[in-house]
Amino acid sequence: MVMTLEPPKFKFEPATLAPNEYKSGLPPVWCPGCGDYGVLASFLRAISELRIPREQLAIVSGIGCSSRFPAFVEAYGFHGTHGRALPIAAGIKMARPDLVVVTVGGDGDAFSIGMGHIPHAIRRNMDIAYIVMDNEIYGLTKGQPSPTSPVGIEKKASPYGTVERPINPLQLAISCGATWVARGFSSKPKELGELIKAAIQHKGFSLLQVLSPCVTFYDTYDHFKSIAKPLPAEHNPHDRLSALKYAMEEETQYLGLFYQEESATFDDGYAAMRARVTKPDYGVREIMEKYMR
Amino acid sequence: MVMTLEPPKFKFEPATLAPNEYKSGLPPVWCPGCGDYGVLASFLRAISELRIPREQLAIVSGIGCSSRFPAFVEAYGFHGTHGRALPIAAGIKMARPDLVVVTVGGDGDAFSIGMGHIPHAIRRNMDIAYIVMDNEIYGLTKGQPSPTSPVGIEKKASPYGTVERPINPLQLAISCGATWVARGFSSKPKELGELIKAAIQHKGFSLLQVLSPCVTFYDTYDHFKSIAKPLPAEHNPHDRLSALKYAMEEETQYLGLFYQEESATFDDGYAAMRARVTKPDYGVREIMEKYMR
Amino acid sequence: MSSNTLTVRVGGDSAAGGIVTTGEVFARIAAYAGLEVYTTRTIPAEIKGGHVMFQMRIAPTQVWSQGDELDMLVAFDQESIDRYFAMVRSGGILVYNSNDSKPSMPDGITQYALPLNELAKGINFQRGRNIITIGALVKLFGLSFETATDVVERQLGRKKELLDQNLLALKTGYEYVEQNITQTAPYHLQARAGATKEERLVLSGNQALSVGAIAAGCRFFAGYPITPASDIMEFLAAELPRVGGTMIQAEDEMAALAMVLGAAYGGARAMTSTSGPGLALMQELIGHAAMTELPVVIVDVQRAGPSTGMPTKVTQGDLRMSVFGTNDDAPHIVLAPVSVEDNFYQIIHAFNLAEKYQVPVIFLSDQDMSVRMQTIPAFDLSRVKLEPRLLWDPDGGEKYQRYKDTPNGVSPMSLPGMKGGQYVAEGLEHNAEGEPNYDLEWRTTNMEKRARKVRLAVQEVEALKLYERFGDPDAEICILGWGSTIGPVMEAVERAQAEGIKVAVLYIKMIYPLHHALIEEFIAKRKAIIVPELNYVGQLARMIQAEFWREVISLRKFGGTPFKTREVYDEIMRVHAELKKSAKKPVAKKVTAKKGAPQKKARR
Amino acid sequence: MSSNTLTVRVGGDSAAGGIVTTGEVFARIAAYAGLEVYTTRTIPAEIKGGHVMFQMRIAPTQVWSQGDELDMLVAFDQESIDRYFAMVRSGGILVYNSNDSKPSMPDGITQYALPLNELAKGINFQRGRNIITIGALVKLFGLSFETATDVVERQLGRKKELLDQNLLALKTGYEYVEQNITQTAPYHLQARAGATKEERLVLSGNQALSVGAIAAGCRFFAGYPITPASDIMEFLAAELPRVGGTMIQAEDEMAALAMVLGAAYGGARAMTSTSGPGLALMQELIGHAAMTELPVVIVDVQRAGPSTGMPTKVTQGDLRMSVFGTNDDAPHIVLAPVSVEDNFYQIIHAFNLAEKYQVPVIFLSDQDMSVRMQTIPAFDLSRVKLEPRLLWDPDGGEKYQRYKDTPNGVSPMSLPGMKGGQYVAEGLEHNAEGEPNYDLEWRTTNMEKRARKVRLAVQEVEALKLYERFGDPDAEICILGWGSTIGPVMEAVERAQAEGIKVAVLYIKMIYPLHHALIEEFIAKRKAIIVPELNYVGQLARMIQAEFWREVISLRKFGGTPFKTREVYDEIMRVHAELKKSAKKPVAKKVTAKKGAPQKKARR
Ligand SMILES: Cc1ncc(C[n+]2csc(CCOP(=O)(O)OP(=O)(O)O)c2C)c(N)n1
Ligand SMILES: Cc1ncc(C[n+]2csc(CCOP(=O)(O)OP(=O)(O)O)c2C)c(N)n1
Ligand code: SF4
Ligand code: SF4
Ligand SMILES: [Mg+2]
Ligand SMILES: [Mg+2]
Repeated sequence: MVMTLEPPKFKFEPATLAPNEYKSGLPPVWCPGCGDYGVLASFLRAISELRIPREQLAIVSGIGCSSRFPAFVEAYGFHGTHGRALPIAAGIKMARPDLVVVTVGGDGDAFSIGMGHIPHAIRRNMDIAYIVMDNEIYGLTKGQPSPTSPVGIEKKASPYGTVERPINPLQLAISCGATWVARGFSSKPKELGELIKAAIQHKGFSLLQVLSPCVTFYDTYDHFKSIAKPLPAEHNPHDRLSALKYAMEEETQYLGLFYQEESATFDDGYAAMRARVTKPDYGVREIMEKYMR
Repeated sequence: MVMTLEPPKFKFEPATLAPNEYKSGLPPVWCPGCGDYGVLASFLRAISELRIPREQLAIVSGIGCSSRFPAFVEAYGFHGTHGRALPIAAGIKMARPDLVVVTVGGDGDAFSIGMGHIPHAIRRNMDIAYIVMDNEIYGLTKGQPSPTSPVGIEKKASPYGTVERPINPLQLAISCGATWVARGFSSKPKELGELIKAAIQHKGFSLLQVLSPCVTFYDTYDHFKSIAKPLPAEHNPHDRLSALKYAMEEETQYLGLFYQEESATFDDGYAAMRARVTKPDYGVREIMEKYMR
Repeated sequence: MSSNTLTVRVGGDSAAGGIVTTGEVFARIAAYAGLEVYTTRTIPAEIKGGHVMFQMRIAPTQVWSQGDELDMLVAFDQESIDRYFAMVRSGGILVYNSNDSKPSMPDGITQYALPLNELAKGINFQRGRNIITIGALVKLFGLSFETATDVVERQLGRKKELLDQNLLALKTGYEYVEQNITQTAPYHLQARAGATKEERLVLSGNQALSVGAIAAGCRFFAGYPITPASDIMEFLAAELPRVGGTMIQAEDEMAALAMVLGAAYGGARAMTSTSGPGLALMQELIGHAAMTELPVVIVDVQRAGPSTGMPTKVTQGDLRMSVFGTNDDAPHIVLAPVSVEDNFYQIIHAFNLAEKYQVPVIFLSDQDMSVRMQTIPAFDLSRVKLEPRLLWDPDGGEKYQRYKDTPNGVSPMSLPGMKGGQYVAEGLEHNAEGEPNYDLEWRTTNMEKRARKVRLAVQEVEALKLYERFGDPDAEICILGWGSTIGPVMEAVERAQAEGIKVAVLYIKMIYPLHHALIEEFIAKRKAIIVPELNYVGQLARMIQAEFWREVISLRKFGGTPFKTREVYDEIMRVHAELKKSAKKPVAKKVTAKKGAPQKKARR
Repeated sequence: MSSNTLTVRVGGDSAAGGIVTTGEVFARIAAYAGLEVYTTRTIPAEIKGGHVMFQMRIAPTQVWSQGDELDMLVAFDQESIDRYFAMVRSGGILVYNSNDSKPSMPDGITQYALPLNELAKGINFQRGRNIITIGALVKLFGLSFETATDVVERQLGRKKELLDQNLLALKTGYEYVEQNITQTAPYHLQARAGATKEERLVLSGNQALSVGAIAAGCRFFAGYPITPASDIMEFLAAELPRVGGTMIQAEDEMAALAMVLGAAYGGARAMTSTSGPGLALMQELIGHAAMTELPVVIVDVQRAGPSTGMPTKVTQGDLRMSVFGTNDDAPHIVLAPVSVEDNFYQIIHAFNLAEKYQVPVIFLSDQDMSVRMQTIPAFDLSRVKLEPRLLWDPDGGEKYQRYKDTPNGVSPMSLPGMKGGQYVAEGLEHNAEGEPNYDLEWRTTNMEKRARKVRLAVQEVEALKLYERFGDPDAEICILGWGSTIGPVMEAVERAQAEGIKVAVLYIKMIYPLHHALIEEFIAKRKAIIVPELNYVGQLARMIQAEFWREVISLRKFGGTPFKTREVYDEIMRVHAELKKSAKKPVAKKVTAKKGAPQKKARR
């Protein structure tokens, strides 16, 4: 079978698969107890409930423990280079708006080497769900501080404690104009599953930060459990200043949907423009003729 | 003259030089009318008033029309690669905390290819003043949209108008935790000069966005003039939410100091740590001995 | 005038405006009149203002280089006279702005004063000096005023008011010459009979490449602006959505290539374009594309480095980075077109090879051919054949294995959307399923599979004729080259052959992998192999020496400008003379690393 | 036992814990007892859990490779027996966990059961199996229990409670052997007389490099974590502030190198370290450092690619990227150490050359030598000489010109703070003052100046003895290599010479520029040149063939593990046999691009 100029048009039927049937069969390589197991379980449940056909789903990651994620799901996957998950996902989405595109990865991949791509994914409002498994550490490279590590963290790469303050990913995303921003916790699988569902369903770019402890290099289970709290009921996720306020809070790590807004996606805008300018019977010949003397 | 292991210790005396005496003698290559002339003039005045010795000043830039800036000032300069001005400046500052380090460049250099470095410069609170000459366009490459271009801008690279929304650099900086954030306008040289002075004097990372029109590829003089207004007197630059509120405003581009806070710089923290761990009579021999069987 | 080609240079300060427009519009007028045109220009280091020049060569039949001497110099200011006067041939012409300069000419040069500032003032159109000049040139060249009017309308007709001013300026210049310069048209070039009826294009290499990309089925482009590649992005910004495609300006080069990888994974024929500094940033992802076996096309319009270097000047110095720039051995293909026209056909090959072999293809254009406007024959669209990507057959019954080993190394690919075709594009070493796996068997299988594909791609050199061969097949002297230097080489060889000195020429378009048999056979019996190229160390020369163990004469130029015909011609003559002296010994100098300095003759 | 070196491998699942600790602690015990140790290990692809092995070779005199066969296998589980049993030499020993596996051994292998799980349970210390094993090994090797106790205290003594448990475990293992294994110590290695009094270090290549950097005056380091380079960063994080320096973890590799450029500009001796993917990302800035003539050191601990590849496995495949990876011709220096010890001395040279010639120096270590723990002689600090940077003399009276041309191309540099020394470090082509300038004279001057510096740096090969030469100088067979393959080569050559087969060896440490005379002279009269290296295409082999036009035998291995002594030895023997057969003809195969597949023998 060979491809013609453009990828074939696919028709997708809602799937009826149990979460387990979305497992790839490759057992995760994570350490026993790693938070990422919880994220994976919630994710499998979410896509099962959303009835996403396995072949319609594309999961893109960078490099890191968490970025091994795509291999464990029976879906199309892309294990990219460190920090480039978002633009790879954007390329897939632009070429194939018919797909459900999810980007996954760690805090280092996202907020250190990949930081430059986040404000741009946000301002384009690409219809991509980005799940960042934030363990506040570099897991795969064995425990260096990440941009979300607390100030003063003592690791081999910072034996006397760090001087840099952590970034606040939610605040950053909200003030860059993200249209969907939330925080989950790998130890709250039910809530997390719902957030993942909502992130995928949101039309536009969604950033879901998941507290997902690294038991091996920075075990924050107890800490996260003690500071994680659902967002108060009175918080209105359409109120940006309220979202910012709760995001700023550092003593408490609020869980839930911080902010949401409906806004045209890149696809919406670009497709509309394309529809406007596409000409019938226009092709290479016509383009060439413009340069005919 | 050769260097010993470490750069010599310098003693700097306050200079008594007129703004003109800080000119390098190389005439700027900018188009007549370019906003960057105004920034340069204000800058020369500011450093003259601050009495910074020419040899104590290091000006670092990336690539772009605005990034040609260092060549026009009689100071130490570094014309880096596109987008890397901030980490180069950080390297200079860390190696030489005795210097006054200023980073300059354009909106493309800063917020497109250089975006990944901004939140990190901010969270380290390096004592660097960053002056971004924002013309909402790529000048040097002849007029492509930049991350601050308004949505719908029609340029050769976006003949049917862009779909992406602009980023808001001030909001981004404030929510990343920047300790000094302001906006100036090249056509308000007096105010701009004062802001530049304050940016340099601020201990920590300061971001100064300067509206600086590109007359050749995107002449926004009239537009900027019509929407630029000083921040209202009641704004308290120590009030972060107020700063965010005024930064969010897009119809009006407020000018002045949005936010300021005193906070330990990277140098403060690192130097204190270094002082704590430095041991007398400690050197290679002692390090090696740890590995002696 | 006896010569059948004319070289005209227009120089001035770009701040004063319009030098390039003058050149381009006049070139078009000549083209519309049925003549062949070849242009070059410098771009000032300054952002606006600064000296610029535009040169065009005009002839009844296609020209291949910028020419050596000037037949005519049109100087908007004294600086242009100072810079270029020495290049005007004896018997040539100087047209100067008599409101700016007062040249005192030596014998043998005809000069024409044009009081440009006054004429512009007279029609109350200060910025009209360039169009006035065009009017004057049209008359001096005996071209039709109607054609000129026509072109000005097409090129500058966007705003009615401005158009009227421009037409008036054109007339002013034309009439000034008519009334004040009594000599008849000094340069009257007669178009070939029927020439105006041929389908011919006036365009630049970047434009030819862009049209070719669309013809090649490119429907996704992500890029980041950089001189001299930006106008590919800009071209595609306008045209891709019109044919249903997508162009996006990314936040940097890494994002651009990452997007292209994603799009290729999704099934699109996808491309990015950049120049040296951008290609350097892309190396990590190029290796990733090689590892994941994704078909992507990466255009590098080479500009002089190192580092930021001289962005508006030409180099052929990215050859080695293109071949060797990734970490560890990541096989991929490197192609290079030789001319404006060739950009069209070669970029189609680039896409086809990328898709057929599922590899990244780096496409090495250069600043010279990218910006140069030229007349060329209309593209033969019947020659466009699209090589499709080998897709997995979901009905084959087998469990899908993305990286299944095959005799030619190419594995059928599934596309998202195909049921059962799920896999992970994997940058780690992997097994046939794409699962991370470092076992020695898989490692060996995959390293060989990836290398085999690229090795086999060599067969395309013959299948697609990825080379040009001309000159005398039996010559003792040969020239082996790549890229845009072919133009001056063609002319120099013609000149030499006219004097009875035989030269054989081979230009290769697949730079990596090299077609050994083709080159071996070509150089086998030569007494001298000249390898001309625009870089400091002689990158192709060294590669040829490395692979064939034949000493070559590395003719290098690294100042940022293309070869002149004369420079190549002189080298041929020098080699010829030496050959005659030492009748038997082959004439060559080995380019050794020790002696990294370029040979004297290349230091121009 | 007759052999005077012993090779012991410990295998198990890393999730079960402690395999690497077992190895490292035992290696240290041996070292403390005055023996020489050489270790290797694999790192699992899994993050935690997954099979790992640790191998050590122990001898009274320094050993140079990991060895071929195993004298002893310590298997924590059945998988380890399955994987490695075939490697145990006849007459060797298997120690196995009798609570996990029940091997049925062939003749000629002695086996010792250790009921590890039970023993651990017995002392109520589940995770103590590794220390129990160490205790058992100490007894089996006839090492002193006191030394063992001492080492355990030093290595694992952080927490009192845990230490007590560990000491109990040690005793448990020791006594189990004492009581249950009646044979006397099967391997008793006698340390050389006075050995324990010599100053010897136990450390890895990355550690040696880090100590060397500090000795070289490095006071600024910026890095980004990447396997297997991260521990250089971590080492310097601990030590640099203690000596008044600065280490910062940057946000990515581009930022890391950018910071290093800034620090070097400010006057610091500055370094970064990374591995393949990171070096790919740094290429643009490497070109910038070459253009601005900044002294920086860039360490690349090579790991198997392409792309993410096999991060925990070795390659020597970044040679070409290191030399050719920048856009256009950007001359710089590439160095490579050959051993753990050599990392110390060569990194000092790297800093000195960077400072002396004001160029970026790429330093190519590799995964194998970077993680391997080894006993080596204490560093001779009296050999450390620091080459200072040539600074501008502010009292010289001249206006400062940063890029002033000089006979050797090196221009005196000013540092911020020096009055009158202001200049711009300029990535555009420039004049002597550093002002952007594309004029042909400046272009020519500067291209040659930058190239000249690097060309002249070749002289350092002799001045600093940047090579190793050994074996028989008159041998017909020679080995020309680079990097960590020197270990197995030394041993293979010794073995061959012991059998009367002469081999000459040259290891070069300056990979670029190449010292032509040295190599030329070395290979001139040989009948066979073997170039062993750990990559797919034979990168050094091709470079040698390219420069010297001599066919070489490219002995390649690209599976991610170092050469075994036997693999090199076998090749020597094969070549020797062929030489004998075809008495006169030189034995060689040219590595051609056409035939990119590795030779069979390298496919291990
Ligand atoms: C270009 C490049 N630089 C560095 C690395 C090494 N590296 C791999 S994963 C990683 C960080 C992992 O941290 P994070 O993204 O937080 O993921 P986690 O392992 O914690 O889930 C790094 C630095 C790399 N693979 N590529
Ligand atoms: C790696 C790399 N990519 C692209 C470029 C081309 N380039 C030079 S300047 C520039 C953008 C300039 O825009 P901005 O930073 O806003 O500066 P301005 O010219 O508007 O002052 C670009 C894309 C480059 N020099 N290097
Ligand atoms: S190292 Fe940490 S993040 Fe990685 S798999 Fe283990 S627990 Fe998870
Ligand atoms: S192009 Fe625009 S930004 Fe650049 S110098 Fe001219 S006016 Fe200024
Ligand atoms: Mg993490
Ligand atoms: Mg700009």
